[in-house]
Amino acid sequence: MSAAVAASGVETMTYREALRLAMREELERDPSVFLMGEEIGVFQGSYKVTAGLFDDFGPERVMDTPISEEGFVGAAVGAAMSGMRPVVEIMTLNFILVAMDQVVNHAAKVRYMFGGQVGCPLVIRTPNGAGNQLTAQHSQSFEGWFANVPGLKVVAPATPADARGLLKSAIRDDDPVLVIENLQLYTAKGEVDTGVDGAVDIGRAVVRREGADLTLVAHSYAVTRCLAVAERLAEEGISAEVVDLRSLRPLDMETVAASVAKTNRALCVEEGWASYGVTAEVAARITDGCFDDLDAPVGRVGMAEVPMPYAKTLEDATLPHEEKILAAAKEVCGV
Amino acid sequence: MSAAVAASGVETMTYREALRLAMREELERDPSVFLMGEEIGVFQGSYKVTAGLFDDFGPERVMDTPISEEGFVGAAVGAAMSGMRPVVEIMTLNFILVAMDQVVNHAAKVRYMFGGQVGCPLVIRTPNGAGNQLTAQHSQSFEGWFANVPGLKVVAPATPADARGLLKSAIRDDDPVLVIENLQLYTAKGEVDTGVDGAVDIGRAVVRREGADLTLVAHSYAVTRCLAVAERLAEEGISAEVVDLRSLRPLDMETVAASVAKTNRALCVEEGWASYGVTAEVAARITDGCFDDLDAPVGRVGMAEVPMPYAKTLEDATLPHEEKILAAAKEVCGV
Amino acid sequence: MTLIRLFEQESERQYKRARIGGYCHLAIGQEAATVGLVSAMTPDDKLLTSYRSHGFALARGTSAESVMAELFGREDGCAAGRGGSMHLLDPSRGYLGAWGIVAGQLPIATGVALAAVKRGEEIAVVCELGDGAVNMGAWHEALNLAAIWRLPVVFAVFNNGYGMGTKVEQASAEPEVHKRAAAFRMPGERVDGQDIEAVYQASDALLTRARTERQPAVLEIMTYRLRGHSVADAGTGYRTKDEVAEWAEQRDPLALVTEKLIAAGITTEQLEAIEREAAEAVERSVAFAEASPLPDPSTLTDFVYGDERTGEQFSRMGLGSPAGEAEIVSKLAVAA
Amino acid sequence: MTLIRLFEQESERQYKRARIGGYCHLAIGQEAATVGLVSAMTPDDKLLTSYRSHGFALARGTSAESVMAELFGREDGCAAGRGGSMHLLDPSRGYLGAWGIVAGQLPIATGVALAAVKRGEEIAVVCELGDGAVNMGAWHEALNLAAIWRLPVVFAVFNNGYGMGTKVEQASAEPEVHKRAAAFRMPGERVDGQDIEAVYQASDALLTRARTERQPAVLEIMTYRLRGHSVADAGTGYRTKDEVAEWAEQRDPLALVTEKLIAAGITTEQLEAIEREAAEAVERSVAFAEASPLPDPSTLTDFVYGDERTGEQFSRMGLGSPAGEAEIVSKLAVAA
Ligand SMILES: Cc1ncc(C[n+]2csc(CCOP(=O)(O)OP(=O)(O)O)c2C)c(N)n1
Ligand SMILES: Cc1ncc(C[n+]2csc(CCOP(=O)(O)OP(=O)(O)O)c2C)c(N)n1
Ligand SMILES: [Mg+2]
Ligand SMILES: [Mg+2]
Repeated sequence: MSAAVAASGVETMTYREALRLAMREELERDPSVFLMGEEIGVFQGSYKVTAGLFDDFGPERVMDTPISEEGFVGAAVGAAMSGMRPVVEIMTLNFILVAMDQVVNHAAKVRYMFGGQVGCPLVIRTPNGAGNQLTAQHSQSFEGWFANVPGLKVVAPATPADARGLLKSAIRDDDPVLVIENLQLYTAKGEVDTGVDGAVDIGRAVVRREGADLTLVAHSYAVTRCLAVAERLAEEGISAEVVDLRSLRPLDMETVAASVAKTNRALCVEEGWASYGVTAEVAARITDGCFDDLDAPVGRVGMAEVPMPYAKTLEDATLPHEEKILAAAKEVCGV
Repeated sequence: MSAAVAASGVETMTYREALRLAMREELERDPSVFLMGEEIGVFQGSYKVTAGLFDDFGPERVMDTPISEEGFVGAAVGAAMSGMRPVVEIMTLNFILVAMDQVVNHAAKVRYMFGGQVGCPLVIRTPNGAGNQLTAQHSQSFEGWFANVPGLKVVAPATPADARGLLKSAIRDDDPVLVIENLQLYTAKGEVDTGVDGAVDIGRAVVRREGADLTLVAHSYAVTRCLAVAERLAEEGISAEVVDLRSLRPLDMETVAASVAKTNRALCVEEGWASYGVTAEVAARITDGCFDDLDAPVGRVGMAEVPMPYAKTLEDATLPHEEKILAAAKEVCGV
Repeated sequence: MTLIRLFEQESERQYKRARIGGYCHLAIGQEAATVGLVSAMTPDDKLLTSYRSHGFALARGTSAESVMAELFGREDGCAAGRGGSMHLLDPSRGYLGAWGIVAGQLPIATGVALAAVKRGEEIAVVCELGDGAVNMGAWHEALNLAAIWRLPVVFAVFNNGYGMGTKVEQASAEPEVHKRAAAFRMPGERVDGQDIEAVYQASDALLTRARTERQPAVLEIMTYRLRGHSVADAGTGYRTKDEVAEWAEQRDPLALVTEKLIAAGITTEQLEAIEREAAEAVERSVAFAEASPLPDPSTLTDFVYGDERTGEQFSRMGLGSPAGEAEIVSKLAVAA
Repeated sequence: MTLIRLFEQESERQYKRARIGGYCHLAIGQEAATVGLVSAMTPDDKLLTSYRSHGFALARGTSAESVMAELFGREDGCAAGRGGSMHLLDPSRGYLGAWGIVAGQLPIATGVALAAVKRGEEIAVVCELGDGAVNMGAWHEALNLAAIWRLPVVFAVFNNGYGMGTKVEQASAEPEVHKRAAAFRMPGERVDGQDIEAVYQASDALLTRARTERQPAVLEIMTYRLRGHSVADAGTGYRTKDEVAEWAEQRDPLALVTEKLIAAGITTEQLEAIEREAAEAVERSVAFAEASPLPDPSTLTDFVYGDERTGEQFSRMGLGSPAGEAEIVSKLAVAA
């Protein structure tokens, strides 16, 4: 780190490092914060997101758990009800299925069902996504299910700065927040201003790239795909705006609608299956909120609707690759 | 049962009785069919759907299980992989959350991930819905989550005839099928032709009422609400067509689109939370498939986006009551 | 115990009068188990239970008024009318709630104990569950966590012989449920739940070890529900009349404790006074509940979220939202 | 055992050459446990395992060719290239699959046994799992069901000391895992997994009881993985070099069995022949896998559904479907 960089505070770091920084900063700031999860301590994290934290904060603040997602997510709910701020890592989103009852029937209900007398300031962070031949049981993105549940908030950062900023906000939030990370993004690099607190408000989408002809709406790794597609569209004379949702519940429709009002066309992209996925909600709302602005139906792209196959040829055909997005974008633009 | 009725074969029965009839007929037809679930035997079913079957078919065909949804849904997957046809009752949809991993990570994946060598002809039947002051942990309708999963099929009958017919088709299907029943519908009456086999094809929506000005699209109990609303709209001079989806995955968009092409307006209704719910997908597809036909944005109505409260006043305010649907229908019609 | 018995009987009546709705699970027959266990708790100890909860709230000292008002779904209910019979609570008395998903409260209780340990509080957490709940995976995961982390939780299994219509022996491969504690190298004991003194003593011993040694444990309390599973169940399809009659006549905890008290010298006047007081409390509770307002629909979105920034967070969501929901979303913005 | 060892070593090499992708969990060090257990199975017995699966397929007689082709993601793989390393299977040999969710295969194995019982088949089901899996709720629910329904399942816990980087003692409140069987009144035994004869004998006894008496059981097989958790893990961050060296030098199952065979009179020539044959089989498997075609993208939607009516069922879904998906949906229609 050069002196100049240190002075301005802006550093280039990976998404993974940014998450780690957020946890480090929050562990230091608030003694009620602690981390829980499988292999996050001695093993330094299955995807090394928590690397170094166990050594620095010790086993009380960085708790290794047995393989018992239902048990320790529930334990985190109880700790959160008691005023602690647990940050739980689920190794990948796929494994949250065994803890679904604790998330949906318990964490999301605590405050309401008990008449507002107890809260549940719980964070669950977990990566979704596919692309490393991890196959059917390890390549899913069903974050939209949680966005369907009142009582939960769901954020999905697409950049290192947002990874740090949204995780910080999630930890400070008094309600249960799911932070959806992404396996492909862990190594993505970006600028993070370590000189400032950097918390990013939950519920605010952001325009990542300005454009005039078409709005690409996405979250998480799909934003990266859309930015690349926007470059290629530019080569073909189509100016695409890219909106990064950042938060799925709440969903910032104002930013999306403002963009579509300008471009009159929209394509929604996600890593998961599109049917009954996140893009369904976004597309439905765009069409409602921007009915008179739209020059064409809102397009949608997601992962092919199959359980993820292993063979590289098939996995490639399943992922929402740039080619597919590009083709869909052109279709929406009528070219 | 009068002689005349017996001859024609058409009987009036409840939705509950129709489900029971389907199970009885399938148990008789195919020795590989058996039922599993909590309290479905000696207790005659928590909602009495299986009443009498234990007495007639015995404990091998009608198996009472401990409270272990994850365990017995998984056992059903194993039995189905071995060529049996288990029909599992989950007491209410809310409790499937503890068995989610077996449904989504296992049942839905078996055939694909093993290269087509083993199938999983499993049926899970379970009621969704609310309205009896059962509160936050017992009043949910998240069937759309399953409709998001390739490998699963999801049906949701709205009438006794469909309850029998779709359950029969589900039991005979070689793939895992979720049959979403509904607590309010159990006592609903309708005609069932017991003189014919009565299986209803999966993947076919049906027009329940013809109309010219507006299409109401719904599934399960929301269809009943929509039919009542259509009556009231008629009084006000609005002719509403009601489409009963019957199946969520696959989704019969052709029938929906044909209706909207005629009426040029659509309102989608569901019992669950609308944001990221079933209506999101249906509305998004209508707007895409019928873009040039639509005279107004597609409307959506669901349960208010709160965990279900206990107090009758609040529960009433939460349910997608006719008043709300009526108001939304008028809005879509611009009156 | 008398208060609980009379309160439950009144609940049954009010349910039939449709003043109480939803599911309503009575604990008639289980009063000694409930009171014996709760009496062993200190004021700082925490309690989590299943949906069969009325007795726990009363035993912990929550007023009959606020419990009855909750059953009536009123604003002055202990859960502000949002929870109903299955979701009572009283944080001021450490009652962290009654829960409706079988065994769902177990991991949560473990976490409550974890938080206490992290803060160095010397308390015990009591987690009640039914005999049916011991076959859920959550039981296994929660007990294992409690054991490896040495968390001060006493898992109190109310073995009333049945989970709905299913006998313990049918559902649990180890019907002597307390023996399952051994799978976690945890002490497990069984006690006669109709004997309030025995329950108190066993509870006291285990709770003390929990507080002082952080030793989790299982206490299996043998009891019986004299009514059906819930008010909707007659409770006759799966057990014999004789069986119920035998428990009612020979093992009614209220009769048993009365006998003991008489033997110990309590007078008929004193007994009558207790009964009268309890009856009056129950009567007052109904009057209170009736007088308490029904929650106003305008408060529907209160408590969905608690963070003060929620309003701002949701303020941009309204656009294009499902019909009827735009309104809700904007109210969410205001409520939080 | 030699075949498995050489196959695993080759897999490691091929993974580093990027011919194999995804997660790849090697069982080097666990060969005696694998072979001893599988040898006790009859042809009709069924087998379900975790993702650490290569050895099981080979031990069950599945050809090295079709296993290597699966790891390469080829059309001739035992799961047609759709499953990869974690999802091998061979229904013709009763291998009902390797599964990737920890403990997910346990309830399923129970159901396989249930189906056999319903059909009156006298078979046993072997369900392998790791020591880490015994803390999942699915363990508890599956064992309880197997016990109350008397299902012929032997739960074979491969206790290799670690679940990823977590020691058994850290994760399981009862580190002598077989003792957990008692919570279900089920027999539980522990055996030295580096001693192939001991494993065979213990397995044979329990599998026989399963077949003849429908007696489920837990067999804890003490073993060690000499490599990391998966090829991506060096396996050094959480255990000492000395520990690994000690197992490698003194408890390598291959060395131990070789010693025994030599003592029993096997000649060096015979041993070399075994080794040569295995090496050739592995070599052939790589050649076979390389020659096998990659699945064609046009087959992407094969096997999502199997019912022949699926095509008709999905034929009306295409309209208004997400971009790119209309195509998939119409192919689904054709594929089924
Ligand atoms: C996961 C789940 N499955 C099923 C139910 C429905 N259910 C409610 S109470 C109950 C029986 C519980 O029996 P037990 O644990 O013995 O408690 P008791 O009612 O006897 O007090 C069942 C099956 C539920 N609430 N949660
Ligand atoms: C429910 C679930 N949680 C976490 C994981 C990630 N994971 C894969 S293997 C593993 C360790 C399992 O250890 P063990 O059961 O001892 O088996 P071993 O790898 O030692 O053979 C973990 C945590 C998973 N696959 N499923
Ligand atoms: Mg009970
Ligand atoms: Mg292990």
